[in-house]
Parts: sequence; structure tokens; C-alpha cells
Amino acid sequence: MTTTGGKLWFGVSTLAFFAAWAFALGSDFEWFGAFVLGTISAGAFLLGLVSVATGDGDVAATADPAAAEVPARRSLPAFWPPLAAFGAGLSLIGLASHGALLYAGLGVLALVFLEWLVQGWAERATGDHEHNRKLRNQLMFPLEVPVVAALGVAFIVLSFSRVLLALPKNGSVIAAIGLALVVLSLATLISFKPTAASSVLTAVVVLGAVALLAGGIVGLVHGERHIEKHDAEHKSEHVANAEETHP
Amino acid sequence: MAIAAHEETVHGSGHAHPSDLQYVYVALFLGVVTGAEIVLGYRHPNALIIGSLLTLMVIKFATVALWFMHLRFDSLLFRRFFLTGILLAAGVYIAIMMTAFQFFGNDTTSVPLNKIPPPARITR
Amino acid sequence: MTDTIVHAPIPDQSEGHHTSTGLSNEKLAMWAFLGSECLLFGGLISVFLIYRNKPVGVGPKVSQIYDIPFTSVSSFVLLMSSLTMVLALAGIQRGDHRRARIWILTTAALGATFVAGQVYEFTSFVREGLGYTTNLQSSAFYTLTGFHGVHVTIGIIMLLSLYTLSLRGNLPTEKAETVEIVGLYWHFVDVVWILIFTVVYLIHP
Amino acid sequence: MALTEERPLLELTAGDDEVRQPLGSFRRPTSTTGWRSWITTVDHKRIGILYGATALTFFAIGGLEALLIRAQLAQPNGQVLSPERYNQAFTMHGTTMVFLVIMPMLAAFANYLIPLQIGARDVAFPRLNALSFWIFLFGGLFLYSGAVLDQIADNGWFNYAPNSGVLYSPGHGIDFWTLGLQIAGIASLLGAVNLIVTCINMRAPGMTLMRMPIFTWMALVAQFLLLFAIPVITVALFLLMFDRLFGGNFFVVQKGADPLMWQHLFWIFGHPEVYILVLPAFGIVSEVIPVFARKPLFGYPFMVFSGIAIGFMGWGVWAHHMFASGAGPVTVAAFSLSTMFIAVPTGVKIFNWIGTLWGGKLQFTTAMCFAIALVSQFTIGGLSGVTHSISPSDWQQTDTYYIVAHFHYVLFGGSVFGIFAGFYFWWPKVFGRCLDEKIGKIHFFTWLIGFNLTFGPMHVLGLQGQPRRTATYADGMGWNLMNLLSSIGAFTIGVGFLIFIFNVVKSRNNVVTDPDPWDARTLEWATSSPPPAHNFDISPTVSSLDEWWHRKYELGDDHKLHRREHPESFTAATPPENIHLPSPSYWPLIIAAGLPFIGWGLIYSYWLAGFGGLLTFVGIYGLVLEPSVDPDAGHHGHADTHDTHEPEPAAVVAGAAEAEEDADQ
Repeated sequence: MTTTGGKLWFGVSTLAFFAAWAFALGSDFEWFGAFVLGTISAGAFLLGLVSVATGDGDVAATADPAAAEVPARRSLPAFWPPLAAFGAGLSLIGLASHGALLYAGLGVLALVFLEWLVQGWAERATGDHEHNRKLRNQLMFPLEVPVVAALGVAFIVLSFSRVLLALPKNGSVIAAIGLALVVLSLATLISFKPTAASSVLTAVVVLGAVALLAGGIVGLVHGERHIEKHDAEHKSEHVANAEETHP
Repeated sequence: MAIAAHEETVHGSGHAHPSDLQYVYVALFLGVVTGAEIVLGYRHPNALIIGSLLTLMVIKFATVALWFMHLRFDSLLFRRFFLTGILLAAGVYIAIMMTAFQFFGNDTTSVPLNKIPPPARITR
Repeated sequence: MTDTIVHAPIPDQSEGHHTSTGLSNEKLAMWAFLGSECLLFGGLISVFLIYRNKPVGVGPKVSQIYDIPFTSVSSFVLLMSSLTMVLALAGIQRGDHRRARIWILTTAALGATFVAGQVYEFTSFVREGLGYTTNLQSSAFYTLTGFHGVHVTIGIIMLLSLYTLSLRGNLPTEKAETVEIVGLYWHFVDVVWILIFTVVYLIHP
Repeated sequence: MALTEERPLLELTAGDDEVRQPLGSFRRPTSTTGWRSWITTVDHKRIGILYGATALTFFAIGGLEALLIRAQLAQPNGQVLSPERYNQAFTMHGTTMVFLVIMPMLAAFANYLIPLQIGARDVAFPRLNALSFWIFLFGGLFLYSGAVLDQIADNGWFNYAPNSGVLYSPGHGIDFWTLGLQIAGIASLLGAVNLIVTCINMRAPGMTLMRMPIFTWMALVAQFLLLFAIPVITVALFLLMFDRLFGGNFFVVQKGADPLMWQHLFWIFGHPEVYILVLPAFGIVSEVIPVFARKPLFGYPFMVFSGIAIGFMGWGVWAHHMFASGAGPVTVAAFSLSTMFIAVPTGVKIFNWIGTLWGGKLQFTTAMCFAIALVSQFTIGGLSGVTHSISPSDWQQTDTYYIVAHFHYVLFGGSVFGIFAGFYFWWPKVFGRCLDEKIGKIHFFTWLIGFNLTFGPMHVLGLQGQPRRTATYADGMGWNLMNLLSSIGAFTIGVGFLIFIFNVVKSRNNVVTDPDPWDARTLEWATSSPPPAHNFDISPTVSSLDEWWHRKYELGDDHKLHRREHPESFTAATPPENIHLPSPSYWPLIIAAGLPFIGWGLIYSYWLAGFGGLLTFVGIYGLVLEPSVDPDAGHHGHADTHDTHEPEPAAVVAGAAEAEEDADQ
């Protein structure tokens, strides 16, 4: 069984592995950074193995199976370890390449740290799981709801605007109306299918998000289309004259 | 101000809101009006075109406010609040444009811009 | 002495009307706030209109670089988001939470499309040589439309919060008014864009 | 490491706080005494007191600034202040007195009195009310935080462009001013929405609009003015902020901007602001005069409608502040006329007060003295105001001390006298203790004399041509005597304020026995003094204007008024148990605490702004997601009819998000 600690180390290892490759490709095979990241990857993998082998060093888990009679602490699925690893990887890549990525990575790390801390605290706050959940939500919802919503907006806006900027002028008009129509018609379709499970909605949203992300990345890589600069006063007069015939 | 001296009557929950289909029709109407606006916008602007554009704008505004914002069905008090805001805004701002800046006449800047020295660079 | 006093039964006690007018406090507050917002946007729009009539020293005029087809699409998107918003409200008022959620999400997505379009528009305008500090018109234009964009963004964040609340079961049918109030804000933002689209984009000297 | 430490299930017993609120979790505040209860309170009465105390503190600060100005001007070629410091002193004096003293002072009265006067348990949105106060407080602190860094605005309270631009004011003083006022503006806007909804929706059964006490009416009109005027100044401040922080061009003349743009936006706000400052004071004296004249208010409906008329017409006169700016003959003529017309409803009020006094059995208590002083002193200010409406004479008066004399007669002789009438009148209601009448009289006469000594000579100085906002004047201009008199008067006012403070301190021991010591007329006197948290044990039912008076007196068979032995009061022998009041909350404080960080961040470092924004945003969501009545607070029974209910999340998010956005730009 993969323990929680094991998950963390394996996650770090995987992320560091990819980060090493990304760093190598991005920095035109500058060896030192890739070596450091590779070492981190290998080290984390080893630690992960140790962690699994010792069952996270949990005495109770290995010593006496009968002790499992004690009602188990109901843990929420902990996706914090891989996320922490992701944050660490992101900030490492950022360190090597771009400041924004570093800050994003640090942000993810801070968030994971906070969430993990609170979850860890809340899960053993009282003996009542339901009450624990309430306590946790009471503490974290004010932070989570707006941050997640804001990240959602930023995600759509940034991705889609990259697409629009990469497309030719008429293309961006078509893309915008296209996206709107797709969203509208999908929503109409789903709303008229009362039998459709909520998983369909989730699937549509996830697919849309992935498509948008892919589009955004492609748009970013492709770069903006060439936009001509209007600069000088005389030129603006020239255009002003042209305006007489064309709005 | 917006509230008059008499009391508003208690509004019941019984008044019928439009059906979804009616909302779709309203939206279609708004779409058509927007289309007309765009077509007009490509014409050379003269008083007639500008007038019709402004009229269409008011129609759209009113449609959204009356149907989507439910002002048609809701208490008169809400309508008064909103109208007070709109009318005050229109009043004072149009007054500024008219009186101070002669917005509807010619431009008031008498000194050609290239005669004004550029601002000194300020570093803080 | 007080136990001898017999108070007349208070008529509006029974039917759940808590207020003197029978109107909900929250809705009344929202309408008062929207009335106030009229003067905010009115001010920004008139500053733009006044400054648009002035000659530019540097850089292009805003009207030279408008992309009317794209802005028309944006306007259409925002208009449709008003439709989906009202459908969401109708949904939750009927107790149809599934549809309400779908339409809330759709509204948010359409709103985000609009904001994305605005980011695109601003970026391309800057590339065309019209920065925020370039001239009088540019400052006024970006401030007005940007301010509207911020309103839309806040609206989307509120919608997504509603969606989260609804998923967690914290938005029962009795609280349909919450959706209505967010909807009022959303429609107001749409209505302001109707003004901006005509007065700022379509009518230009 | 044992990541999965197990703990046995604790047995849960109802009400076992040890278990339900484990270490580290945020307990909702429950205390009703001590400092914690004050910073978390959502009780409109406590918030009113907080507003009042804060405003009095700022009054002392603003007064000290005024004394600095007068010390400088007491003699020709004054050396007390450098010209820079002098500019800062008069700027901060004006800004403080308008935004941090009179506005919050009237907010204090409105907060405290409106729910009591209309028979409500609280305002419509008690937690939003707390939020308004904290935002106001942090706005004021932010405004003054610039002083710590020696970044003080020095451009006058109207802050005319282009002098306020980076070119002519390169320091950060104006930035502190702009952002601080924007923060304070959010507070006023939220407060206005809250009180408007309260007046419209929270009235007791039978309390029709035309039975509302006159103070509530005037405060309501002022809240409408705030509602619609605050956004206008927000636009102006916002544009100025963009000019200064992000290189906008709105007021940069070199880029072709029109400096009149600022003046228009500022005065569209500024003139309604004048009525915001004075209408509630009118309301206060309209309450005080009938009580001490032993007569009902003369022409109540006229009072109401003239207040509304002033509110409306206040929107059409702003350009009379700009006659000297070259606005053009049509503009000047139009605004001259409208300015003359607005004197009509104001005159109606003055005649109504006189009509109330006429034939009354006058009792000259300190409150009454202040109220009568308002009627007379404000009339002087009003008349000098009419002289401004005649534009040729205005051209002579513009930017002279005549203007200073005029608006001090209106704002000190009007608003401040009204406010102090209110203090003496409602002090026993609020604190259950009376201010001493004898000391009060001394205070009153010190102020009356000091006030006229200070501002009376300024009329003459202005007509002689002494300019405002100028740090010194030369000897031999013929201004020496009048300036000296004026400075003596200013220090007399200072002494009067100290007497008032002494009176306040002394009032600790002066406990009132009768909850209605003045034999007053309106509902707030029908409950105990100070009122309980839920205001009325029994929800009032109203059947007439001056309800409390009608409950106390009846017309006997001999056609004479008789005081009833036991008037129907609203206090019960045993306090009711089924009243749900909203629970206190930390969130308003947290939301407000984020705003100054946004301000400092915009000026110095965006990281700080990010932190402030996060704090505010988290606070808003915390406030919205928190149930208004703490489910663990241990209330039992069903909700009372007048249970204050709380804003739905959306309303607060919208309102507060707006606030956020205003500050965040």
C-alpha cells in the first residue's frame, strides 16, 4: 500500500524528473540545473520507497492489527502531497526560467501548506467527524471560495485571450462568437436532458477546461499576430481622412 | 426623494413571471436590436443615425431593466430608486457637458496642443 | 402595568413579511446601490465623452482603432449572459436546482468570454500604439471600459461562489433571492455595457 | 512520524464547549462587556457611540489644526508655521472637519436614533453597519497615517487640479488624501444604503412615513444625498488617483485636459455634501425645539417637504462654487437663479422653527440654547450665502475670508451647534447620565461668543480683500485688529471645548432617575435610558406623530391636557426571551483592516496591496458565509416579529465587493 508520506515523495520525484527535463530543454542543456533536479528526483524516489516500507513509521499500523478496533480517523482524500510536489517543481522551474512561475509555485506551496495544516488540525479537532468538517469549512471557506473563483476567472480569461491574440483579426471574431455559441448550446442541451447525470456536466466542464488550457498554451507558443502600430500625428490624420468613407 | 409620502403596497408572490420561452424571445429581440445598431453604426454618423442609435440604446436598456431585472413585475419603489439614479446622473452630467464644455458645439481648447510645452519629467 | 396592554395583532407578522413595505431588505439595498452606481458610471462615461472631443497630441484616436465587429460579438455575448442569468433565476425559483446550476455556470462562462475579449482588445490596442498614458482619450477609454470589466469580473466571482454554494447544498430554494440579487447586479453591468457600446463605440465623431 | 495519530472518540454532550470549540478554532465572539464586545459589536447603539467617540477625537485634532492656523494669522508676518506647514494645516483642518468629524458625528446620531425613533430592534443590516464604522475609522487612520511619514496633503480640502497632479504636488500627501477619502466614501455609501433600507423597511407597525420623527426624516434625506453624491466624488478621486499613480492624463493640462473637470465633479458632490452636513443637524434642532417649547413642531409636513426640496435642489446649484472660473454667462445666470431658489425651502424651515417657538413655554436648557443658536447663526450664514448667488458680488468675495466666514457660519453655526444641541439633549438617553446644565451653559456662552468673535470679523476681512489659503499677510493692510480678534475667538472656542470635555467627565456621577428627563415626544424616550440591546421589550405600535407624547397626555373633560398616571410604555416587567439579535462578529473589523493596506500598497508596494486585498476578500466571504445569528449562542424560542434579518450573501458580496473594488483600483 502506498502511504501518505510515500505519495509525497513519489510526487516530488516525478515532478522533479519532469522539471529536470523541462529545465534542460528550456536552458539549452545547461547541465548543472538539470543535474540538481535529477538528483532531487532520485533522492525523493528513494525516500518514497523507505516511507512505503516503514508504513510512514507508524507504530500502531505495523505493531498490532487488533488496535485497528479504534475507530479510524476519517481522512479526506489527501491530494496535498502531489500538489505540494507540483508547487515545488513549479518554483524550481521558475527559479531557472521565469519569475512568474516561481511566484506561482511558491503560491501553490503556501496554499498547500495552509490547507494541509488546517486539514491535519481539523481531522483530530474533536471526535465528531461531522463537526470536524464543519469547523474546517468554517475556517477555510472564506479563503477557498473567492480564491478558487478568482483563479477560475483568471484561467478562462488568460487562456482565451491568448487564443484571440494568436488568431488573425477575423478569426478572433469567429472564435469569440464560436465559443459563446458552443457554451450556450451545450448548456441548452444539458438543461433539456433531465436524465443526464451530473457527471456529464462535470465531464463537459473538465473537457472544456482542458481544451481551453490547450488552446491557451498553443496561443502562447504561437505568439501574438502582428498588429500594426498607429503612431504619429500625421498618420492619424491620414486615417482620419480614410474614415470619411469607412467608419 | 424616490419614496413618496404614501406607503407601498405589499407585493404578493402571486404575480406571474414570464416563462423561460418568453425570456428567450426577449433575448432574441435584444439580439435583433443589437444587429440593427451595428448596421446603423457603419453608416456615416448624422443627426438621424445618432438619434436612432440612441433610441435603440434606450429601448435595449429599458427591455433589460423591465424584463430581466423584473422591474415590470416588481414594486414601484425599486423602479423609483433606479430612475432617481439614472435621472440624476443624466441631469448633472449632461449639464456639465452642455454648460462647461460646450460638448455639443465646437471644441473649446483654444491653445493648440503642440504649443504647450511638454511636462517636465517627474521622478518620485 | 404592561400585562394589561393588549396590542392589536400585527397584520404583517403571519405571512413572513418582516418589513414595513413587504419588500425584502436585501433587494431594496441592492436597488439603492444600483441607483448609486448610475452616478458612478455616468461620471466615467461623461469624462470619456468630453475628452473624446478634444484633439489628441500623441498617438492614435481611440475611434481609429476600434474593432467594431469584435466588440459587437462581445456585446452579444454579454447580452446572452443576461438571458442565461434570468434562466438561472427562473430555475431556482421553480426549485430546479440542476438547471439553475447549469445556467449560473453558463453565465459565468459567457462573462469570462467577455472579459477575455476585453483583455484581447486592450492588448491589441496597446500594440497599435494606444497605451494607458498615451493621451487624454486613452486614459479615459481604458478607465471606463476597464472599470466595467472589473465589475463583470466581480460578477463572475459572485456567480462562481453561488455555484459552489449550490453544489454544497447551501443554496436552497428559499434563498432564491440571493440569486436574484446577484442577477440584478449582473443585469446592471449588462445595461451599462449597452450604454457604452452605443455611446462609446458606435457613435463616434 | 506518525501522521495518523489516533484519538478516541470523545463523548459529545450538548453544550460541552470544551469539545465543540477545540483549541485553535475561532470562537464567535460572545462577550457583552469589555473591549472585545466593542470591537465585535453589531448593536446600532454601540456603533453610534463608537462613531461619536471617534468623531469627537478627530474634532479635537481638527480643532488643534484650526488653532495652528489662527496662531499663525494672529499677527502680520506670522512665524508659527512655514508656508508648507500652513498649507498642510488648512488642508487637513478642512478635510478632517468635513469627512472625519461632521459626517461621522451625524452618522452617530443617525445610527443611534433612527432605529429607536422608528421603533425597530436594529438597523436593517447590523453587521454591515459595523462594517461601515470600521471602514470609516480605518479610512481616517489611513488619511492621518501619511502624517507619520510626513506625507500630508497641502492643496485645500477641494484639492483643485492641476495643482493636485504629480507635477505640482510630487510628494505622496495627495495620494494619502485620495485613497483615504475613497475608503471613507465606502463607509458612507454602505451606511447610506443601510439607513435608507432601515427607514423604509424597519418601521414599527403604524409608523407611516409621515409619522416618522423629523430627525429620522432629515437623516433619511441626507442618506439619499450621500447615496447619490458619494459615487461622484469617487469618480473624481479615482481619476486623480489614476493620474498620480498610473500616469493617467485626466487632469494633466499639458496633455490637453481641462482642469474644470475636477471642479465640476468635486462640486457636484460638494454641494449635496453641504446639505448632508446640515440637514441632520436641522433634524436635531427640530426635535429639540418642540420639546423645550412645549409645543408640537410647527408645520411638520412643510418641514419634511422642504427638507426633500433642499435635497433635490442641492443637485442643481454646484456651479456657484465656480463663478470665478469663467463658466460663461448662461451657466452663471442659471446657477445664480437656482442658488437663490434654494434659499426658499431653507427659509421655510427657519420660519417653522420660529413658529414652533412662538407662544411656547420656553425652557432654556443648554440643548435649547444650542438649538436657538443654530436658528440664528445659521440664518446669518444663509444670508451671506445668498450674497454669493449674485455673481458680481461673488466675484469680489471668491477666495477671500468672506467665504471662510460664510461656510463657518453654516457649518459651525449650523451643523456643530446642532450636533451639540443633540449631545446635551440625548446624553441622558445614551448614557443614562445628564450633562451638567450649569457647566453646559458656560460651554454654550463661551462658544457663542468665541464663534462670533472668530468668524464675524472674517466677513470684514474678506470684504477688505484678505485672501484665503495664504500663510501670512503684510503689516499695514488694515487687517491686524480683525485677525487678532478672530484668533482670540478661536482660542475661546478651544477653551469651550475643554469645558465640554470636563462636563462629559463630570457627568459620570450624574445618573438620571427618570428615563425621560425632558418630557420628550418621540419613541426613543419610551424605553429605558440607556436602552436595552433589543431597544424595546414590547414592539411598539404607532398611531400618531409624536407617539410617546400622545401616550403620556390625554385631553381631559375640561379640555385641558392631563398627564396620564401610567403611560403605555414599551418596557416589560420581565425582559422578553424570544428576541433574536444578530451575533457579534470579527469579520467587519477584518474587512476594514485590509483596506489601509491596499492603500499603502498602491502607494509603496503592490505586495502590501495584495495582502490587504486578500484580507478584505477573505473578510467579505467570512462575513457572508457566517450565519448572522450564531447557532451556538444559545437563543431559544421562535424569532420575534422584529427580528432583524441579515443581508443575503449576495447583497453583502456585491456591496462589499464594490467597496473592495473602489479601493483596489
